[in-house]
Amino acid sequence: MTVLAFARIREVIGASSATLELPEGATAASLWRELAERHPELVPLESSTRLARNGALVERGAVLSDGDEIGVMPPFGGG
Amino acid sequence: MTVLAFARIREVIGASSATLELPEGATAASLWRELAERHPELVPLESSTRLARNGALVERGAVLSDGDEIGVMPPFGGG
Amino acid sequence: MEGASAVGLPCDIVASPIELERLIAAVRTDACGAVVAFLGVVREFADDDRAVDGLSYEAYPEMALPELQAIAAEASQRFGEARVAVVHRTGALALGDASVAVAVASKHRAVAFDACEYVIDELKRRVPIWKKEHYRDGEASWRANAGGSPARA
Amino acid sequence: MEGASAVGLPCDIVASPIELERLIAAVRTDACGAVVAFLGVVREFADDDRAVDGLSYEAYPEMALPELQAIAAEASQRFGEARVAVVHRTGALALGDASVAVAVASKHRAVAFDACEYVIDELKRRVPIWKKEHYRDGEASWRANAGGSPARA
Repeated sequence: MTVLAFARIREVIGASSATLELPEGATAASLWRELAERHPELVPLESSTRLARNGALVERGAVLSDGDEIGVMPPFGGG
Repeated sequence: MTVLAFARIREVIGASSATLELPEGATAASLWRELAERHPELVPLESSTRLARNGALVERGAVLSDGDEIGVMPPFGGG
Repeated sequence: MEGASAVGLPCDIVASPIELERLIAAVRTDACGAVVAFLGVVREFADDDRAVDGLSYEAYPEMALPELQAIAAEASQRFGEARVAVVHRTGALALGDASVAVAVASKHRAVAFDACEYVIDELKRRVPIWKKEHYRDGEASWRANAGGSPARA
Repeated sequence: MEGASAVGLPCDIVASPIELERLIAAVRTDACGAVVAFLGVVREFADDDRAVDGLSYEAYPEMALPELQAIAAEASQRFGEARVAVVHRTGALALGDASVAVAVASKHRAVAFDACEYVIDELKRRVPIWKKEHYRDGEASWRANAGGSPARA
């Protein structure tokens, strides 16, 4: 699936998008754990980070599909 | 003294300003009575009309002076 | 925020068309993160749904202008510091013409919204300006604001 | 008021300078007696008083645009009928540049004020846009809105 990273999370990951292969049945929470393992700087950001699937917020328990586009979003700052 | 009339009151009086000679000690109330005697159409407007002396609202009991400029003002409609 | 007083900012009663952009430019400074503007416009139907052809406004300028300045000064301090400009037009106005414009700049938006709304609310209540509605059927009538006629002084 | 829906009204995320006058012109109709506009502007000092050199904004456009449209649609009905336009800019902004503009027209002013404030409040809370402050000392930091990070979904 495709991960889209924004703002500070984009800077930590070093890319605005990345492709992740996750096992069948992987949840949004597993995707976050996978990212945080690769980029330990993400760990303290967990509680303030929200995930979107295909443009809509998802809970951490949601099961992801192969073609999903997952947005990894720090707190908003528009306006 | 000078009477300045506005909006509907101006139309009733037929002039935007008029000079009135009132006796020594005349109040704002006497000025209004004098106007209403000349223009009976003003009578029903009394409760909604406010008077200003030299640009500041005055009570009906205020004693007027010869050089005063008295604004006779229906309810405001600006905006 | 520096320069929050109304000194030098547009606060006027004019006979010519109102240029909102000029008001907005006047209130802005580098200290301001928010600008709120209000424009009152001649609309095609009166509150009682009569079709409107135009409006005419008249003012008692010697009293209206100081009152407008007082309102602007109040608004510039009452909710936090704000820079306030306000212009009211008089004379004959056509459909779509602006009768009044208010522009407020402040560091934060809540102050600017509150100050802008305060100016237009108080203007309607306190400033000696009168409005005549001219209808398409040829009739006309003077229209008072709600709250424009409190118990007499 | 006719045409109160957001259809055809500007609702966008753009990379170029915002023209407020264009938004105001788009929302106005002869049915509208009131226009309220909001402009968010880059100011010279951050909330913590650090001197700001400029801001940069980035968005998740595929999510931000529908959310912006939803907010505009909500605002156009929630307080009474209103016509709403909103544009947010992304990219590098200098001091004094507008980052966001909202224009609302309605029959009466209270509706326009409420709808305009609703749009900017909800935008800050719900729309995936991020702001980085660049300071004069060369440092920079990402700044979140109050309420921009509620309990995660």
